[in-house]
This record gives sequence, structure tokens and C-alpha cells, in this order.
Amino acid sequence: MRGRAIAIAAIVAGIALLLALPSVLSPFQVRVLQNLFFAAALATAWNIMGGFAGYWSFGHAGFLGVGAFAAALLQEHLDLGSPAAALVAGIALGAALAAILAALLAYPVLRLRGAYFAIAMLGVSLVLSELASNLDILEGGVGISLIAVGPEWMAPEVFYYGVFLLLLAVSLAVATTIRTGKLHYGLAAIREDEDTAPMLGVPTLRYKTIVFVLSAGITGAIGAAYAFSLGYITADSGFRADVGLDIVVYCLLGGIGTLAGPLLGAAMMIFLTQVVLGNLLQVHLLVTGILITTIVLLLPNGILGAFARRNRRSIPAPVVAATLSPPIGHGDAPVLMLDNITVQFRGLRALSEVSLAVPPGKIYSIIGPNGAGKSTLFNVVTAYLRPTEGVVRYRGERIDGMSTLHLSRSGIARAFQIARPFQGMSVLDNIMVGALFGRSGPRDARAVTEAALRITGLTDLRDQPASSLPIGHLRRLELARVIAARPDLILADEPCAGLNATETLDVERILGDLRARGMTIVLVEHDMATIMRISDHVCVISAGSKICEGTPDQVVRDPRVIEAYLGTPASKLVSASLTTAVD
Amino acid sequence: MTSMTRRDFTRSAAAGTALIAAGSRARAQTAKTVTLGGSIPFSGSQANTGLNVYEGYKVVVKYVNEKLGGFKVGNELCKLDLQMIDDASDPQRAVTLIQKQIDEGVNFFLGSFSSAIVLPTVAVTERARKPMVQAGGGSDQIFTHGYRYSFGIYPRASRQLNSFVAMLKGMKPQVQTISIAVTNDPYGLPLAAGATEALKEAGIKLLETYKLPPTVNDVSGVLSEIRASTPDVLLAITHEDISTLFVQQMVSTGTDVKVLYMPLGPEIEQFRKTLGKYSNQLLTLIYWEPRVKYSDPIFGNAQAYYEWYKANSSRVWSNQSVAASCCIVCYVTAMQKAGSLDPTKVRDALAALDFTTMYGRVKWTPEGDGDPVLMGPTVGQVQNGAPEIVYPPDAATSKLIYPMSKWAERT
Amino acid sequence: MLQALADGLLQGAVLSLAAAGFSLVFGVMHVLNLTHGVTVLLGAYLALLLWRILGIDPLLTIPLVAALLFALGYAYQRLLIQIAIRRASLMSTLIVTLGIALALRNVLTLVFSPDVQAIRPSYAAEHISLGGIILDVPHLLAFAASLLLLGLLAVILDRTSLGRIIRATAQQPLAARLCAVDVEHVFGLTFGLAAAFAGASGVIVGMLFPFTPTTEGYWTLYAFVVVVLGGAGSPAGALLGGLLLGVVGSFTVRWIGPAFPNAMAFLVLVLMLLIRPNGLLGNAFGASR
Amino acid sequence: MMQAAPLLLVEAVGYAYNGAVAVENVSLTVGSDEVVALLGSNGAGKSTTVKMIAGALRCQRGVIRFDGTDITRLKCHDVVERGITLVPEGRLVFPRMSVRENLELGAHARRARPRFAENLDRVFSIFPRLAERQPQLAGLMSGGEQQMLAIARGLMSAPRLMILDEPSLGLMPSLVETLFELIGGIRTAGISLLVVEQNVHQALSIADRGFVLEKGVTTLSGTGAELLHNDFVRRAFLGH
Repeated sequence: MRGRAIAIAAIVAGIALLLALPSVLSPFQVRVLQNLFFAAALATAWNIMGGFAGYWSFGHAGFLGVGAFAAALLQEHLDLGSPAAALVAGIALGAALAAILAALLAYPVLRLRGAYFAIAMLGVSLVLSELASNLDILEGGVGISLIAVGPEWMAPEVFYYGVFLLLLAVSLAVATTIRTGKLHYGLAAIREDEDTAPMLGVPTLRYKTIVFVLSAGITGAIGAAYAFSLGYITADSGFRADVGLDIVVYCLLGGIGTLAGPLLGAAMMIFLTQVVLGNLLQVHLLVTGILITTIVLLLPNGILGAFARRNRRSIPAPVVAATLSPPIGHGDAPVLMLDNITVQFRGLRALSEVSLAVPPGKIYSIIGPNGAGKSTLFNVVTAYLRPTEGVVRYRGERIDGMSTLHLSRSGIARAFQIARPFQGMSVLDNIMVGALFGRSGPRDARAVTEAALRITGLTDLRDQPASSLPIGHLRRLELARVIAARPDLILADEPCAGLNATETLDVERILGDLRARGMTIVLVEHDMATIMRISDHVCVISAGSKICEGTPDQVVRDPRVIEAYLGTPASKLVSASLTTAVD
Repeated sequence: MTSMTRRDFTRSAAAGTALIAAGSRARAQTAKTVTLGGSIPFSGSQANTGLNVYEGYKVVVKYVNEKLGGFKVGNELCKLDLQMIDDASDPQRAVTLIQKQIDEGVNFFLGSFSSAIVLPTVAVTERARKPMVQAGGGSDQIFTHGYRYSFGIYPRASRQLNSFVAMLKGMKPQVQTISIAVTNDPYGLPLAAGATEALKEAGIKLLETYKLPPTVNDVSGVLSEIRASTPDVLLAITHEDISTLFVQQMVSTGTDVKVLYMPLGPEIEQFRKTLGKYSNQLLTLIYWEPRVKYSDPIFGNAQAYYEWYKANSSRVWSNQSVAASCCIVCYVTAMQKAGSLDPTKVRDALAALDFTTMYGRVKWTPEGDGDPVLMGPTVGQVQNGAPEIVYPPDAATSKLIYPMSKWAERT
Repeated sequence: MLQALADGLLQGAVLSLAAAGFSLVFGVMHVLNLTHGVTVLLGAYLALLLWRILGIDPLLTIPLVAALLFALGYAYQRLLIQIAIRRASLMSTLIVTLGIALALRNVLTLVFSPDVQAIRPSYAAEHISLGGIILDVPHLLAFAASLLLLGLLAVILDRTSLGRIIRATAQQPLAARLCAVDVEHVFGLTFGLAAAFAGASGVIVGMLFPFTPTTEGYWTLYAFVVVVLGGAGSPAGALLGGLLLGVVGSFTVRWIGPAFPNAMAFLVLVLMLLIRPNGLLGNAFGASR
Repeated sequence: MMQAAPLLLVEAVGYAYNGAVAVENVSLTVGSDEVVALLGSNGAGKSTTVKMIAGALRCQRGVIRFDGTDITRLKCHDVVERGITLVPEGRLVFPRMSVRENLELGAHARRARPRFAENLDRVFSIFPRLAERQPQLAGLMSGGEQQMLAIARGLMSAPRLMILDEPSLGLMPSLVETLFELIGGIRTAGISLLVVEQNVHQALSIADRGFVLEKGVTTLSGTGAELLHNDFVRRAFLGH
């Protein structure tokens, strides 16, 4: 644990240095640092939402303005005795109002994604700015003066240097706690692939709301302190739309999604515009514009690289003997029941009256030529698709209406055909997402992850970034992630597609190992060799309906299967020779 | 510009040569540079007015340094060094860069343009006990903080329309009703509040006050209500772009009023050029006019200043540029009266100033804004393309045309 | 009431034309072009020059201004936007266009000074009254010109081979490549077309509203609202979105207060995004979430 | 069997999607006026190979020659101008454009424009149903009709070599029969064909020669009949 002690010592020394600085620096330099802390704190708060969850907002100037006006109006209408009390109350109210606004906005706005979310937030901040400047009670038009709150003996720039340093510390602390907790994994899942996230049990809306409210609250607090530091606030200087976009540029420059990125980006831009280019006359916008453009073009992923390529292992827990207790006891009732499922797409019957029952603890394979409706069947079971008719039952309980999140909670996990790893994260972290949001819970998530690594033979690749894995390993990572959630029923969608011989055998070994542990597996696969080797039971689908069912040997011999697979034989000769060749 | 009478010309020439003679003798000594700091918005919505203020500063500094070869403070020859920074309408940037100038030992500051920038920066210079003379921030709140080192050429916004309302009271036939259109910003709202107060005392009925957002592209809605309520007077307190829009749309929708008063717009030449004959008979707020007969300690008189301005500036003069020039004249005079370059001594000299400059009489209220009566604006009216002073009578250069002729009858 | 409706429609038509270019770029390439407002102003300033120096009536300068800006738009896409799309994500391409917008706004200020300009054609003062409603001639001509130009854009997109290629590339870029379409070239043409129509709308904007380099922000923001309201990609979407926005603005002025048209416009933007993100007519080239 | 130099020569080409190898080593040839089948199970790398030939993907290894000239580095629209047209997997018709406009787009290539009318007549003769449905939006047509339109669109660019990527995918079995007869019809119009198919039987019934692709490598080639009886083919598809 020597490493941790050094780290703490370094932080303490850093803080001592930062607090001593003002006495050494000139007032101008102190003000530059004050502006730097202000920008860095705002960028860090924005990054929690934009970087960690991948939701870019162009409207954070709205929260800044709400904080500023809350503090200004509070100290104008309410005498709180000492100036310090006015500042603290102002910051508290600013944070609270911004957080409440975010909470109210959360449900409607967080349903939007990408550019639509960004523009919606821009719209919100513009509405607030217009209301502030045109509603008399908000006095944004005429402007509000704020009382000086710094202690008489201390220079204002030194005082606000401390205030904004504190706010930056708070902002960083919140960002760090998010990064090291279960929340971070959930957010990574949301950022990387929000459609897959619920399948792994990540409560996407709840997590997005938490992060949105936190990010807004901090921005509101900073807005309040900003109002006091200026001493006079109007709608323009409070809801500065350009600040709303500047903080995005800071994060882009530093490295979106990293902890130090926003800090680095803010430091560079403030230093460049206020120190190096301080005395440029009449070309301020030209230089800033060209600066922004070149930065984004030259460093698309920012200085620190995108999404924290060097991701620290987050939960250093002791490696306990990996045990994977078998799923909760099950009799011999079928785990999964489908009766006459029909799915109709604009006139095309993808599935017509398909019924099947999956026995527990077995590998149940579904095969059929391309385009027979296998994937559609899969989407019905994993609640991606509501069947036009028919019922799906899991352990007796009807699930065809359930949300994917609820399904994964009740023990159904799906391994995708096109492996969807979280590119920016290591192999271990990818599996941790499955473990954390599965049914094992954070305490022994680490142990379950180790077990999953061992079963899928990925232990020595644990720190590799997922993006660099070849297809074979990616497929095993997908399985490991599913195993880590300790499901009862695994739905594997063509796990062997595109694998070479050895990789296919690995996957088959893993599936066999899971069956031995009592898990039930439904397999959709093309590779007939795999089907024949590992399936306990096979069901053949062709042109949307079930044509036969039974053990692998029975099914392969059935003429209807051969015909469905190889197409209608042009001449009797061909079919004759084929049937005899099959032993 | 009416032709100069011979007498005026000789008088100003004599005054000018006297100063030059003093200046040449002094050139032998090495001159001490006195830096004037401060920030200007070169981008953002106030950029055009910011540029006019900057021209006003540059022209006087050039005259003092090059024409006069400097100015004497005690027995020391000084030259002026203008160090303005671009605050890009960002208060944080302005405050930071002005702090830098204070650290570098700049003792005297000139103000930026909009109140949102002037207020935070004046707090910094006040704390550093450096005087700031500005011709930009009109908002009352600059002068209600009890700052001692802050001086503003313009009287606080709420008192700027006193002369206009006084004129309305005395106009025959009687003015009964008035409507106000005002932009929601720190300059417009106090101006409107002051006017509303004065109108109540004057017994003129205020029909409606239309409040407008800072950016607007259509006022036809307001105009159709005005056509319905037919007020005698329309007072439009809007920045130059919206003032132009107002006149354009009043003309194109045939909305006529007896009196149209716009504090910002008609006094700017580009505004009059754009609107041509439709800018005639518009009333505005005039602080200065090339034909005024004021003497000036540096230029000799207003005419000499105007000639020098035209020769040395790429932009046409405006109220703000002359007021900006006046700031520097005040500084130079105060330094010479204080006989020292110590900021606090100069500050005391500034506070005591009561003299005539090419801009007019300069005397400050205890809070630092221009004395509303002495430095208050006169009422001007655009008559065949040029602004004429029409009120108060003693300063008038022409008779008020009232009521305004209809837009359609303009030739 | 009728006056409010008339004012709203007249104003709305200009908003539609000004947003048409932005809508085309967003519909075809899913790029949010923040430089759109500056392109509109470039059109206004070019018309101002031609009007002031050569005395040509602004409406007659539209073809020349449009041609100039077509070339500018094409070059802008091929030299910068194409690189940005390849190197960075779509969202950061937006930041690139922001950088260029700031730089160009500064260049306009240096070249044309920050003073308020306005183009006053000979008929600037005339107005007609139609059954109690007063309609000014500049706005009427602008209304007609806007409808004409939007119609022209619709014809170009629906009838000409250029339009066909643009629509095909928008719907299925890979299939377009396989039909021997040089997709990068088509994106350049799309940007050129968008810039040309933005420039044309700039001429009309210059005629109706006093402008300074700073007003470019207004036109970019309002293009957003029109596109979200009406739907991206099609001139019909831009027209519907613009007219609706104009009417909403003028009724807000009458019944809520002259200070709130902007607030209402942005409120409409947010509400539309929540209810129908793809706008009333949907994305002309296939829904993009 | 083919003395003249092949129309299309693909030598040891390879491609990997950021790390994951999709095509390791594929070589094949297509003679003029010949129909060649490219067989292989799902994920064997068939689509990737044909996209490289058509220039939609930049080939990372190996050489592609067409009519004697090296086209490995050419951009997609230049490859089409030289006479290679790919009817992509999943058809990719222009959904919100009419049948007529889809066909006009197909003739966008400079080589095809002068012979637009002539090509159009031929297409309408091969696919009479398209002639009736000219104004209809392509997106509203059935899978089969869209497949016919995609092929017709390919024909409109007057290709010398036409590549069909899984034309039978997702079609009703009855339609597959008529589709392959139509494809046969194209052959007589003097166009070489490269048909990529999983449906072994149908493909080999119209092909002169075939290549089998397994896990990104061309493992086997031969005449249609040879391949049909080869138990390796049966194992590659029936998996045991």
C-alpha cells in the first residue's frame, strides 16, 4: 500500500502549494488562475455528463445563469447578516435550483440523443436567458449589483482564487467518485452502446438523471460564485452562451471522458487567450476561431486521447478463490416456453405459429437457412420485438411484455452475434459491467469477473483494451460478460460465426462448461459441425415456421431439413447422392 | 459644416501657436511617458460604438504627442501612451487584463463601453485607487456604489432625458400623450424610468411602454398598436440597429407620429445616410455638434479639434468619440492642475474640475457622473441631413420643426 | 388579428428561405453548420456593395451573389468539412464550423466595420393597405422572392439530375457510390447549393433588417428552430417551419408582449424536440434519430 | 478451359476491420461472357471480397486487375466507370425515389449515359414488372421487386462485369427460382457475372465455374458440376 501513501502525500503537498501561490504571484496572475479554476470546474462538471455518459449538452450556460441569478436575487431581497453567509447561501441556492431544473428536465430531455439532446439543451438555456432579460421580476435587463463578500483584509482576487479553487476541488471530487464507482461502469455502458446497456442490467434513465442533476448542480454553484466575483450581473453576462460552447472546446482539447482532460483544456485555452494573446486588438474572435478549428482537426481525441485509453483498474479487491455458484435451483419444468409466436412485418410473415420448450440445464439449438427467421425469434425472446401473436413464458412467468432491463434482472442474458465490446475499456472492465449489474452485486463483482475470465480463458488479456482483440477473443469476451451476470438462461446468437476452427472449439468448450454448471443455453448457429457436437436438442426453422425438432442425429437425417438447407434439388440425382453420403 | 468666420479662425490659430511655442522649447528634455490603460469591446454587439470611443482617444493622444510635443506637469514634459485592450464584451476578460495593467504600473484608466463591462472594471480600479474616466457606462448603478475614483462624462441614465421632457412641456400645441419603446438593457431601462418619472411631473399621459428584447428583427407588432393608440410622441430608447429598423418599418407601414425621439441613432451619420430624407425632423440627444463655440485648453477651440479629428480619424465623429476625447482632455488638465502624476492627487484634481472643453462645460457630481444640467444633453433635431440643437433655447442653433411631416409627404 | 397573421407570414417566409440552406446540409449530411449565419450575412454584405457602388437593386443581385457563394460553399466543404468529418466525430465537426463562424465574423468586422448597415431600395417606403391591413412593399417582394427561391430549390432537388444525385446520396451513400456517384463531390455540391440559397436569403435579409457582423448568430439560431419545427432536408419543411415560426412570433408579440418572441421561438424549439424530433414533415431523406 | 486472359483477376487479396481479419487470402478469376459463383457460409468474407473488387473498400493486400489494368487503388466511382457494377447485399435501393429515378441513377456513369434508352428497353424486357411500376417509390415495393430493381439498376450502368451479392437473401423460396432464371437471361446479354451465394444449389445450377470461400480463404474451385459432387462442398455447408 506504499503507492497509496505516496499519492495522498502528493495531493496534500499540491494543495499546500496551491494555497501558498497567491502570496507569491502578482494580482494579474492570481486572476488568471481564478479564471482558470472557474473554467476547469465548469468543464469538469460538463464532462461528467458529456464525457462519462456521452451526452453532449450545449446548454450548460443555462445552469450557470440560473446559479448566478439565484445568488444575485437572494442577496438583493434577503439580508442574511454577514456577507460570508450571503455567499454560502447564494451558492447553495444556485446549486439547488439548477439541480431541481435538471431533475424536472431529465425525463423528457434525456430521451433524446446526440445532436437532438445538445440542441434541446441549447434551446433551454436560450429560453432561460430571454426570460431573465425580459421578465422585470428577474431584473436581468437592468442588471443586479451584488454586495462585496470577500473579507476586508483580503484582496478580492485572492478570495475568489480560493472560492473557485474550492469549487474546482468539489467538481473534481464528484467526478472522481463517479469514476471509481459502479456508476462509472454503467455510464461507460450507456456511452458506448446505450441499446446494449439495459441487456446487461444497467438502469440507463436513472443513471443519466443522477449524472445530469449532479452536473447541473455544480454548474449552478459555480454560477453563484461567478456572480459575486463580478459584482454585477445582467442576462447577457449571466447566461453567456459563448461559455456554454467554450467548455465543450476545453473538454475536446484536453480529452473528453478523461479526468484531467477538462483541466488541461481549460488551462491551455485560458493561458492562450488571456496571457499569450492578451493584447491583440480587434482580432480576438479571428484568433480564437482559428485556434478552435485547428485544435479539433489536429487532435480529434484531445491531448489525453479519447475515453481514457489507459484505464486504471478501479476496484482493487483481493482475488478470492473464484467460485461460480450454480443458478438458483430449478426442477425439470421447461425454463423457456414459446407457444404459437407469430411476427408480421408489413405483409411479410417473419414467424408463423412457432412453439418450442427449452428444458433446463441443456443446450437447445435453433437452426435454419439464412433468413429463416432465427434472428426475429431471438429478438422476440429478448423483448427487442413484441410478437404480433403468441406468448413467451420464462420459468412459468409471462415475459413477452417485459422491458429488457427487467429481463436481465430476472436472469436472462443475451450474447450478441456482432460482438459489442466497450471499445474504450479494458477486457476486465468490460466484464465488470456484466458483473456489477448482474445478480451478484458490487461486493463480489470482482470475484465473479475473475471466474468469468478463467472460464473463457481471457485471464492473461485482462488489461488489454477491448478494441484491439481479434474476433475470436471478442466473442469470448462477450460470453464472459454474459457469464459474469450469473444468468439462469443464456441466449447465444451465432457465437461461432466467423471464427476459425480452433476458436470455434474454444467457444464450444465454454458453452459445455456452462451447461455443466447447470445453466440453460439457447443457441442459434450456422456452423452445423458445432450444432452436431454440442447440442442436446435441435429445432429447425425454415421460412418462419418450425419444420422439425429432435436430437441432432434425427434432425440431420430428415429430408425436409436437407431440402430447406440446400434449396429445391434441380434433379433427383443430386438429392439422392446427398442422402447416401450422410452417415 | 457652416463656413468658419474669419474671427474664429484667427483666435484658435493664436491659441494653438502659443501652446506649440511652449511645446517646442520643451522638446529638448526627454519626455516622461504617462500610460493610459483600459479596455474596449472590439467585438460583440457594442463593437461599433467601442470603435468610435477608441478613435476619440487616439485622436487626442496623437495631437498632444505629435502636434504639441507633449504637455508640462510641474516642470516635467510628459507624453501620452495609449494602451487599450480588446475585452470582446467579456467582463471576466476585461477585469483580468485591467488587473494586469495595474500590476504593470498603469495609473490612469479610460472606460470600456457597456455598463456590464464598466461596472466590474471600475470596482478593480477603485480598489487599486486608480482613477477611471469613462464615456461608456450610463447605468445608474455605476454611480451608486460610492466610488471616489470613478468619473463618467455622461450623466447617469435616469437623468439624461430631463431636458427632452422639459422641452415637451413647453411645446405648442400642447403634447397630450406619449408611448415609450425601450430595449431591456442596463442603458435603456434606467433612461425610460427617469423619463417616466419626469413625464408624470410634466402631466403628460404615458399611454404604453413597449419593452423589447436585445435582438429583434421585427417591430411591426408594436407599430400597429401605435397606429391604433396614435400617441403624440413616440420615445424609442433602442440601440442604433433597432432605431434604424423602427424608422424603416414606420416609413414602410405609414405609421406617423407628431414627435419621434430616439436617444441613439439620429446623431450617427451612417444612420442618417441609410435613411436619407426619412431621418429629417427626428429628435435625438445631442451632447456635441461641430459648430459649438467652446474653447479648449489643448485644441484651442472645438473647431480646431473637429478639423484635427476629421484629418486624423478614418471614422465619422459621434457623441461617444467626442466624449472620449474629452476624457483625455480632463486627464491632462487635472494632471497639470495637480502638478503631479500621483493617481490620488490627479483624482482630487479631477473631482474639482470645472472648466470648458471642446466637448462643453465639465463638472462632476460628488458620485462622479456628469452634472445633469451642465453636462446634460441638449435636444437635437435632424434638419435636411444635419443635426441642429433645438433645445434649450440659449444653445439652440435652429428652430424646432413640430409637428413632424408625414412620411408619405417627404420629398 | 389579420394584421398579426399577415406580419407573421411575411416575416416567416424570410425565416424559411434563410433556413433552407441549413436544412439541406443537415438533412443530407447530418452536419449542423454553425457557419450558416455568416453565409447569410456574406450575401447581405455582397448585395450592399453591389447596391452602393453599382446601384443595382438588391433583388437583381441575387443570381450573382448566389453564384459567388456556391463556389465558396463548395470549397468550404471540400477543404475543411470533408477533413473534419473524416478525422473527427460529427459532433466535433459542429465545433469546427463554430470556429470558422467566429473567424469569419471577425473578418467581416474588419472589412465592413461593425457599423449598422441596411440596403434601402427605391421602393423601401411604399406600402399598400388591403382591407385595413397594411403590407409594406419590401416585405411583400421578399415574400414573393422567398417563395420563388424555395420553389426553385424544390425543382432543383426533385427535377434536375443534380437534385436526384443529392437525394440518392443522402438516402443511401454506398449504393450511390456503386452507381458511379462521386459522393465527396456531391457533398461539396450540397454545401455549395446551401451556401447559394443562404446568400440569396442574405440579400433579402439585408433589404429588410439593419445588420452588423454580430447579427449572424441570430440567423444560425433561427435556422435551428425552423429546421426542428418543419423537418430537415426539404424546402417544404423549411417553408412550413418558417411560416409557423413567423406567425407564432407575431402573435406572441401581440398577446404576451413585444419582449418575448425570441423566448417563445426557443420554447417551441425545445417542445418540438421533445414531441417530434424529426419535425412536422420528418427528415426528407429518411428518419435520423 | 479459358485461353484468353481473364476479364477479372483477383490475386491474394486481404482485408481486416480494425484488427479483426475478414479476408485473409482470396484469389479468383472471371472470364468474359462467363458466370462464376462465389460460395461460402455466413461470415466467410464473401461480401468483403466483392466490396474490394468494386472499390467500396480499399484493398489492404494483393492485386485486382480488370481487363488487363490494375484497379486495386481506384475509387469506387472510377471502378464503375470502367465497367464493374456491384449489386450490393441487402439491395440498398433508394427508398424515397421512384423506380424510374432509381434506374436513372443507375445510368449516372458517363459510360452508360449515351446508351440510356437502349439499356432501359433491355431492362424493361428482362424485368417487365418494373416497366409497369415506374412511378412507384422503391421503398414500398416487396423484397423480390426491390431485388429486381437493384439488378436492373446495375444493368443500367452498362457493365461488362456484374457482381450480385446474395441476390436470393430473404426472398420467398418460390421467387428464388424465377430470380435465377432471370439472372441466366442477363448472361446471354454478353455480360460476365460473379454471383455470390449461400444457396449452393441455385448458384451452381447457372454457373460455369465456382470458387468456395471458407474463413477468408479460397479453398477450392472447379466447374459447377464438379463442385456439386465434391464432399468438401457438402461439408463446408452441412458441417459434418
